[in-house]
Formats: sequence, structure tokens, C-alpha cells
Amino acid sequence: MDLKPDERTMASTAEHPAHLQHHFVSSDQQFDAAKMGMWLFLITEILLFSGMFVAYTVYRVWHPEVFDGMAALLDWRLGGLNTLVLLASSFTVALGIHYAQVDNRKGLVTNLVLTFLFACIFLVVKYFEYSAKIEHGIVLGDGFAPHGVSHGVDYATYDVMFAQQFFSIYYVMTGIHGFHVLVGMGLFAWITVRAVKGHFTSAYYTPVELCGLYWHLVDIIWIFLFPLLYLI
Amino acid sequence: MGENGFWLPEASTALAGEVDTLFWFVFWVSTAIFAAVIAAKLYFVFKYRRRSEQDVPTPVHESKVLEAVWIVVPTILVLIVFTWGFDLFVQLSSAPPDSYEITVRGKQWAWEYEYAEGVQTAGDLYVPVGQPVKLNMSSVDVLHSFFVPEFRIKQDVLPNRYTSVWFKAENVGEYTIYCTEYCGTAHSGMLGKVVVVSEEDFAAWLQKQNEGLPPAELGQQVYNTQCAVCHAIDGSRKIGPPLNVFYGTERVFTDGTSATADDSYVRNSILNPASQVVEGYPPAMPPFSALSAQQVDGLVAYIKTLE
Amino acid sequence: MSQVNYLNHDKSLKSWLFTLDHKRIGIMYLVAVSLSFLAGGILALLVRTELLGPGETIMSADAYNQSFTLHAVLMIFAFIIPAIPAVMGNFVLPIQLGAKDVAFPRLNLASFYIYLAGAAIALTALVVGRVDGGWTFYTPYSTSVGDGILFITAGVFVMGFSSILTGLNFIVTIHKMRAPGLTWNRLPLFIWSIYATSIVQVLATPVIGITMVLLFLERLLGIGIFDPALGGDPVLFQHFFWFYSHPAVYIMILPAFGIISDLMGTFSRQQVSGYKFVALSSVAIAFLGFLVWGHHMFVSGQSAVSSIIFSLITYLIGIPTGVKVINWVQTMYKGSVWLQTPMLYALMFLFTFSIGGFTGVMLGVLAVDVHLHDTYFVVAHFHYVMMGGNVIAALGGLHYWWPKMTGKMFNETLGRIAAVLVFIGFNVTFFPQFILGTRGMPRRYYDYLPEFTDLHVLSSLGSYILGVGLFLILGYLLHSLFRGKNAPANPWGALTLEWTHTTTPPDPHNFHETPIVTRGAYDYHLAPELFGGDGASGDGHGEEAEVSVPSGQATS
Amino acid sequence: MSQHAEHHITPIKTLVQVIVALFALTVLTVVTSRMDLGALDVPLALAIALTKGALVVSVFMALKYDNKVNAVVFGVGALFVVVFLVFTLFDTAFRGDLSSTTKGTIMEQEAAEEAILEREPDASALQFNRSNE
Repeated sequence: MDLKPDERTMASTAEHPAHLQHHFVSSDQQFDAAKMGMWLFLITEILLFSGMFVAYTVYRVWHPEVFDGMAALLDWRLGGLNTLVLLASSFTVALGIHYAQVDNRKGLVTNLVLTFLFACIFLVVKYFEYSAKIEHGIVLGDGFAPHGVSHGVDYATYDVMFAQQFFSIYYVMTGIHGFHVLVGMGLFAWITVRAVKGHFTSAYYTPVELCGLYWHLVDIIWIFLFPLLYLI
Repeated sequence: MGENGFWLPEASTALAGEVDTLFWFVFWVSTAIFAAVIAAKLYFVFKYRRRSEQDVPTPVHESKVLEAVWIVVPTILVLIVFTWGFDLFVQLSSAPPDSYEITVRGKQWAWEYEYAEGVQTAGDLYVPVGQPVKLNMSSVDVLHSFFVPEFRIKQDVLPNRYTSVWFKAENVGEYTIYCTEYCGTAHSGMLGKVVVVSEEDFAAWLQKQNEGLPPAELGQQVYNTQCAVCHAIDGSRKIGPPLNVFYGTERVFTDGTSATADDSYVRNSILNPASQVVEGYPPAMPPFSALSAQQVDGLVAYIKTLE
Repeated sequence: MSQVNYLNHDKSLKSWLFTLDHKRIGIMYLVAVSLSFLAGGILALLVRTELLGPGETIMSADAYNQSFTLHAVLMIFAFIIPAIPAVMGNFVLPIQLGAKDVAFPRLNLASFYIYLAGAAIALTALVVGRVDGGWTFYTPYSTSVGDGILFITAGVFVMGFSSILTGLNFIVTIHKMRAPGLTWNRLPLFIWSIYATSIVQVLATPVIGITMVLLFLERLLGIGIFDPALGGDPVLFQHFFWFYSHPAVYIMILPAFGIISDLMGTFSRQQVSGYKFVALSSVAIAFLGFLVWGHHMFVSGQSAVSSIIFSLITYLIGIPTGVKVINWVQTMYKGSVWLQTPMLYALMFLFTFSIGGFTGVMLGVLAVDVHLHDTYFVVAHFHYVMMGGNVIAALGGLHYWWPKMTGKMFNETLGRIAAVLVFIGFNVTFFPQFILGTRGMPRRYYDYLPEFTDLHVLSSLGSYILGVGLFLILGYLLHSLFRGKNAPANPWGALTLEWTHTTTPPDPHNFHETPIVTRGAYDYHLAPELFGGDGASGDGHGEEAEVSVPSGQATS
Repeated sequence: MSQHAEHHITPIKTLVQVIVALFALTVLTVVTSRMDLGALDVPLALAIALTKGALVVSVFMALKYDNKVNAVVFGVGALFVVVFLVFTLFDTAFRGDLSSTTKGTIMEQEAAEEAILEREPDASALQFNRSNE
């Protein structure tokens, strides 16, 4: 009747692998639970962004001409480049998981490193985009006052009513997205180290899978941000 | 149907009476169902109370029919109530086209009113009895809400946007206006009164508001409410010409004629603007024949004071 | 009490602060949430005392405005939302499922500390500056006063994370960790309701997150999304706010439905009437709850089209809720109704929550709402739903699970006296507010016209009775910890796993071996052992449930 | 571990096909937005974005091969974004539908009045302005 705790756990750990936590019955249960948890987390992310998409739509419906005009200030070449970069990084993550599943550690590590690098490129491009705007008085909040001329664009002509709404939405959306990219880079640095140490096998690669799911979502958000902000 | 008094204040518009009828319908149906549920509850508690530990309950077969009744009957009831409430809501929201319009401004922490006749007041809102009154409302600072319990009307007042509410008071009397959207320290002090007076008293009240002032000040009030949209007084061009630089000058009209701007010219421009359109301006001004003689005199006096 | 249980297996402070045990986390939540309730309650008593007479009674207008605001913020974000899911859900849910813990124990501990951090940030607002205007933070008022709002929004944002993580954890736990044989149709209704609640938490809370971020930026930088002075739209803020805050009402009330279902079934010794309907309607209400937020905005200046749509859907959600009440009453039919303290709360709930529900229907009627909106009628309505619904159910649940949590029985006589005091105090406090509201008394008023004085005095007196009742509960529960009788494994003769398959208090790992479930949560006709009356004390280790009733309470 | 045998392993070939499609769609959306398609602009861009999103979700995130519960979770999340959007638009797109007050913001009305002034630059009418300078 009075089993000591360790006896009890011993009884059940007999054939348990190291990664299996005591309250799960099997690795599969643990993997499925983790993955479902991640999907639930992802929809909270989607709903977090949904607020911004709603704000965007409402103001766009009210002031279509303003939103149309303002998109011209965003460089579609840089936005397009970043889209390709993020898509490529999604691809490398998916490849990485593939290699984890077939126990190819080198393939996994290479692809994780590539993903990390793509994320860096994305943020560097973003940095140049931001600084070009801030220089001309297109900032988030109080100081908003477009001015100056560069590349034949007279920024002052963009100082119209409701232009601020567009750029507030632009900054908050891309800012929160950029923050997610930053977090993703942290995650990839962490799992790359673990992958190098050989923590992941075809039997256990849950963290890679979960970080991958997260990263794809960051990609999907951008897939929508790009046309909404830069193109239409 | 219940009596007003204990639950609801006096209903002072016809529409308020109709809202009350709906209120009492929902109230009594709810009370009846509530009483039945509580009675059943108490009866079951007593009838099936546990008498001993060995008390074995009888398994019950659920009746699908009963379950369906619980769903269908309330659905029908609420659809009736919805339709009824919807109909009244549309009436509450649509002011009759012949409404007498008053501009209302909410600000921390007072109500201000502006009448078409150029009268500006604050606090108490004078309205004629038996006449639909529409309030066009906006706020100069934060959200407010215009609430008159006896009229069963309420509408939030927003900054940078107009909202409206209307009522047709049936009885002469005074009714409290509350602000019902939290607006800061003195939110609970942001009260006012709707003073409903007879048609004649209302006209007299308006008259008195205007008369009480020297002509130039009355004119300034009228200018602020009626003219300022199109005419500047700092020499700048709006839709119409500015009013501070022309008195006594020679005016050239679109038909090629010209005249000196004197009292009668000003009067004519207000009451019959189309007859003398100044060159370079669109013939956009409507005749302001609703202004009283005092108001027009006031305007003339006011324009003379401008430089 | 010689056996090893979750309370005594390691008594160090560290073992509590870093515990991954869902039961200990639940107890820590209980302490934190109770403190929030205490603080919010004291503020409520101050507010009611101020309203004893028109004009200044005990505090200035600014102090009053801040008091009711903090009362609301504390009660809603720091108390009601975590109260049932985080306390009782954490403690009971894994055991009812036959699991050793929730799916993600570390996340569970993290969400507790995130909650504490959020509450601490929100309370910083007290020190830093004024926060008034109520828990709704309507712009542009909220963006135009005091820096306190920055802390409150940050605090709410952080507490939201805690809520999301708890909900996520429970959904996965319910999906993936049920014991063998515990099919969806056999789940206790408490689990069903926590499941529905968790869905709302996961779907709605992120939106308050982004709303708080935008509000924070609007106040800090002026981004022009919500501030009309910059071309923003204050009504849009209200949409954002209520997209979360209306479903949040269901975060508050759905777990209460679950507790009431468990109590009605257990204390009537009867299958809960319409089990499937009650279970599935919880989930349906969770989803429909997202489609009605605009009924808070009938007079806000939103379009009439949306008012009409929101009003219609509001009725649709009222129906399943109403049918649930009828089901609970029907559950007693031909049962064996045992009037112990937890059951008294369940019966009280049927009374107060029904009033809350019916007045909710009145508020959903478009034309009637125009008159009642933002008056004391609304105040009374949501206190009947939140307090008369959630808090009364939480008290019932606390009394029900207290023996399991602490291993001690509370004093039944005092329990009943307190229940009566709470019932009387509650109704005397809030019923007069319905009348105040229909007569036109607006809410959030520091001062009022003399004709409202009598009803306000009555309401304040009621609040004191309510206060006495609640302090009495606190007193005898604390007393029972030290002087209470030891509780048997299954004092109430319930059929769910936390009573039948584990000791009191539970083992650190909940079960010695994974239970195998062979009957539904309320299948009393499959549990003849309950009615033998042999009085033997169950140890909770057996496959067969053994039940006893403490001798002092057998006759009632 | 034998349990993992059932995990779906997406072939590299499929992954490559998808990334190629994604790149192509990106080019397509840029190209179509550069040509002025009028009313089609927005729906087309959204349709392309949705297609790209669907590809990423179903193949890269392997939702197509995953436990159905996760697909339901994702679907519900997406559904509620639509609910949020549509129900908010019920208000914002119909603001002021029953009241006969002006529908836009006061700010816009004032701007419109100013715009009328700017549209009347008639030299002979500028005498008043000049006299003021």
C-alpha cells in the first residue's frame, strides 16, 4: 500500500527513454500533446495579429485612397526580397525536420544554421527600411511629419489626413512581426546548439518540430503583410 | 401590465410608453418563468430530500419531448421580444424629417446647446412641447452619453463624429439629463435639465435670449452659429468672402453691376443672396430668411464692428 | 494522516515555490486569488460606504472613481477569471481525468508566476498614478489621463498570458491524458465546462493582448488608431475590447456551470438531466459567446445593422443557458437530495443566476437596453451573473473540494449559517440596484440625486451583511485547517475519480496506478456500493469506490 | 522508437516543389499588383496570399498529414479571425445608417470645406486676400 515515490516511478520507468516525462504514458502521447499545445499556441498568435488586420481593414475601407497612396512609400522590391528570404527560411526548416526524421544530423544542423541566417537577412533589410522612413519623419506616434526629398519622392506630399493611421498600423504590424522573428532567432540558436550536441534523433525531435511550426507561422503572417502593406 | 412609478419613471413621450409596454411584457413573462422554476426547485428539494443514507434514487428516463419543449417555447418567446424590440429601436433611432434640430456639445462636465436661431445656452435645454426635437451631438473632449430617463433615450456622444437622438415631449415639465459614459472627476455632476415648455413660451424664451443682448453681441452669436462656416472675419477667404473688410467699400457683382456695401446691402445679402453675387465667388449662399429682424440687425451691427 | 500525500511529502518552502505538482499550484492560486478577492472586496465595501449618502461621505470624487476602477480590475482580471479554472481546475481536473498531472507542468507553474507578475504590475498603477474610468478603459478618456493606465494595460496584458497558457494546458490535457475508459460521454461536466472555458481563453485572450498593446502605444506615443483627436475611432476600441471581454464573461460563468452540474448530480445522487445537452451546450455557448459582443454597444454610435445582428444572436445564446437551468432543477427529480453546504450554494446559484439571466434578456432587447444601458440595472445584472453565478458556484466548489484539498472537514453548521448570510446579503445588496437602474440612476456616479438615497442605503447595508458572511467563511475554513476533523476519502459520496480513486488529501502522484473507468460521472445506478451505508472509511486505493459519511453529518 | 515509425516524413521532392510554387506565386503577386487591374487588385492579391498560406500550412507544417484535431484547432482559429473582421465591419461599414447625421468624421468635413476653398483660385477674387497681406 505505502509505496515510496521512487519505487513507484521505478516501476513505470523501466523501459522509458530519457526524454519521456513521468506523467506521460508513452513518447507518442507526449509528442502529440506537445504538438497540439503548439497548434493552440499558434492560433493565439493568429488572433493576436487579427486585431491588427481588423484595424487595417477598417481604416482601409474608410480611407481607401489614402491607403492606396501610402503603399507607394513602401518599397516593394525590399518587401519582395524579404518575402523570398522568409519563404526560403521556411523551406530550410522543413528540410531540417526532414533530416531530423531520417537521423541526418549534419543536414539538420546545416538547415538550422541557414534558417538563422535568413532570419538575420530579413531583419537587416527591415532595419534599412525603417531607418529610411524614420529619417523622413515617418515615425510611430507623436512626431509623425513626413518631410524631405529622396529618390525623387517628396515625402511632404504624403503628409495627408489618415496617413498616420496607415503608418501606425504598418509599424505595429511589422514591429510585432519583427519581434517574433527575433524570438525565432533565439529559438533557432538554442536548438542548433542542441542539434550539434546530438540531442535530436528520429525518435525525439519535438523541439525542432515545434520551433519549425512557430517559424512557419511567422512566415505565413508575412505572406499576408507583404501584399496588404506593400502592394495593394 | 404593471404600473409605472415603482420600477420606471414617468413616460413623457409616446415612444417611451411603447418601450414601457415591451419592458413590462418581458418583465412579467420572465417573472412568471422564474417563479415556476424556483417553485419546482423548492418542491423537488422538499419532495426528494434525502431521508437516509440508504435512500436509493430512481433512475429517470429523459423525455426528448420535454427537452424539445424547453428549447422551442423560449425560442418563440425571444423571437417575439426581439422583433418587438427591433421595431421600437428603429423608431427610436429615426428622427422624423420635420424635427426641430438643436446642436448639442458635451464637454467635461457640462452640456451646451446651440439653436438654429443663434441662441447658445448651457445646462438647461429648452424645447417646445409636442414637437419632435432632434439633437445633433458631438463632444469636444472624451466620450459622454446623453440620457433622459423619462424619454427612455440614451446616446453616446463622441468626439470627432456626430451622433443624434430625438424625442417628442408630450407634457410640459422638467426632466433630468444625465451623462452616462464615464468622463472624469465630475462625471456624476454632468447633469442638466430638459425644460419642456409650450410653443408660445418657447418662442418667447428664444426671443428673450436674443433680446437680452446688445445688437452687436447677438449678431456675434448668430455669426458664430450660422455664418462662420463660410465667412471668415480675419480677412481670409472661405467659401464666401470675409466679413471684416468690405463694409463701406464698392462691391462688384457677377452681372457687372456694383454697389456700395451699406446696411441695406448687408440685409439684402442675408435675406436674398442670389440677387447680388460678388464676382469671384460661387453663388453658394442660401437665403437666411429664418432669422428674426433682431438677429439681422444684430448681424449688421456686428459686421460694422469688425475691422 | 500517516500516509504520504501531496501536502506532507516535502514541506520545504522551496518545494512549494518550484513545485510542478498541479495540486500545489492550485493551492498557490487559491491563496493568491483569495487575496485579490479580499482586496477587491474591501474596495467594494468602501465604494458602498461612500454611496450611503449623496455627496461626499468618506472620500473625494477622485478617490471614489479610483476605488471602483480598482475594484473592477482586481475582481475581473485577478480574481474571477483565474478563480475557478486556475484554482479548482488545476487541483481537480487532472485527477478527474485520471492523469498524473496536466500535460505541461512547467508551463503550469510558469503561468502562475506570470499571473503574479501581471497582478504586481497592475497594482503598481496604484503607486504611480491615478487610474479611473472603470475596467473598460474606453478611449479617449483612458489615453488622456494619468500614467497609471500604462501599468494597468501592461498588467492586464501579462495576466492574459497566464490565462492563455492555463487554457492551452487544459485543452491538451483533456484531449490527450484521459484515463482508459474515460470517454467524452463519461466526463464529469466540470471537465466539459473547463474545456469550453479553455477554448474561450485561448481564442479571445490574444485579442485583449493586442488591444492592450495598442492602447499602451496610443497613450505613450499617440498612434491615432483609437484616439479621435488624431483621427482614430473610439468605437473601434470598444469592438476590440468587447471581442475579448464579452467572451471573458463566459470564461467567468462556464466553469461555474460545471461546478453546479457536479454538485447537482452528486448531491441529488442522480444522473445530471440532459447530460449531453449540458455538456455540448457549454461548448456551443463558448463559440456563440464570440458573436454577441456588440450588445454592449447599442448606444455607442455603432451602426444599427450591427446592433440588430448582435441583439438577435444574444437571444440565441440565452436559450441553451436557460435550458441548462431547467436541466439542473430536473436533476433533483426522483433523486435523493442531500442538503449539505455545497448543495446549498448550488441551490442558491439557481436563484441568483436565473435573475441574472432574465435581466440579461431584458438588456438584450434593443429598445429596452437604450433606457437601461449604463445604469445601475446593468450593475445589478452583472453582479447577479458574476457574483451570483461565478462566486456563489466557486464557494460551492470550494466547500465541496475543501476536504479533498486540505484533508479536513469544515464546520457544517457554520457553513450553513454563512450560506444564508451570503444569500441574504447578496440579494439585499444588489436587488435594489435593479430598481435604481430602471429609475434612471447611472453607474459610476460618485454623487446622486436625493431621491435615490433610500435604495442606496439599503444596498450598502446588504453589502455589510454579505461582508460578514464572507468573513465568517474565511474564519471557519481557516479554523478547520487546524482544528477540523480529518476528512474521509469520499465524504460526499461522489462518483468522480478524485473521490473514488485517490486518498484524501491526494497522493503526490494522484494515483498509485492508472484508474480504469467503467461508468459515467453520475451513473449512480451503476454504483450500488454507495447505498450500502456500512459506514466504512474508504481509503481511495481500491478499484471499487468505498464511501462513508462523517457520522455527525449523516442526518440532514 | 518504433512509435515514431508512423510520423509522416515529407519527401524532399515535395518540399522543393512547394518552395518553387511559393516563389512563383510571390513573383506573380508582385507582377499583377504592378499592372493596374482596378477592382481585381485586392481580391487577387488576397487569393494569392491565401494560396501561399495554405501551401505552407498543409505541406511545410504538415497539417495535411497530421492528427485531425490539429487541423480543427487551426480551422477554428482562422474562423474566429473572420468572425472578428466581419462583425466589426457590420458596424464600421454601416456607421450612421439610421441616424441622419453626417456619416464621416468632423475632421473630414472640415477638410472637405477647406478643399472647396482651394478649388476656387480665381485671380479676380483674391482682392480681399491681397488687401489682408
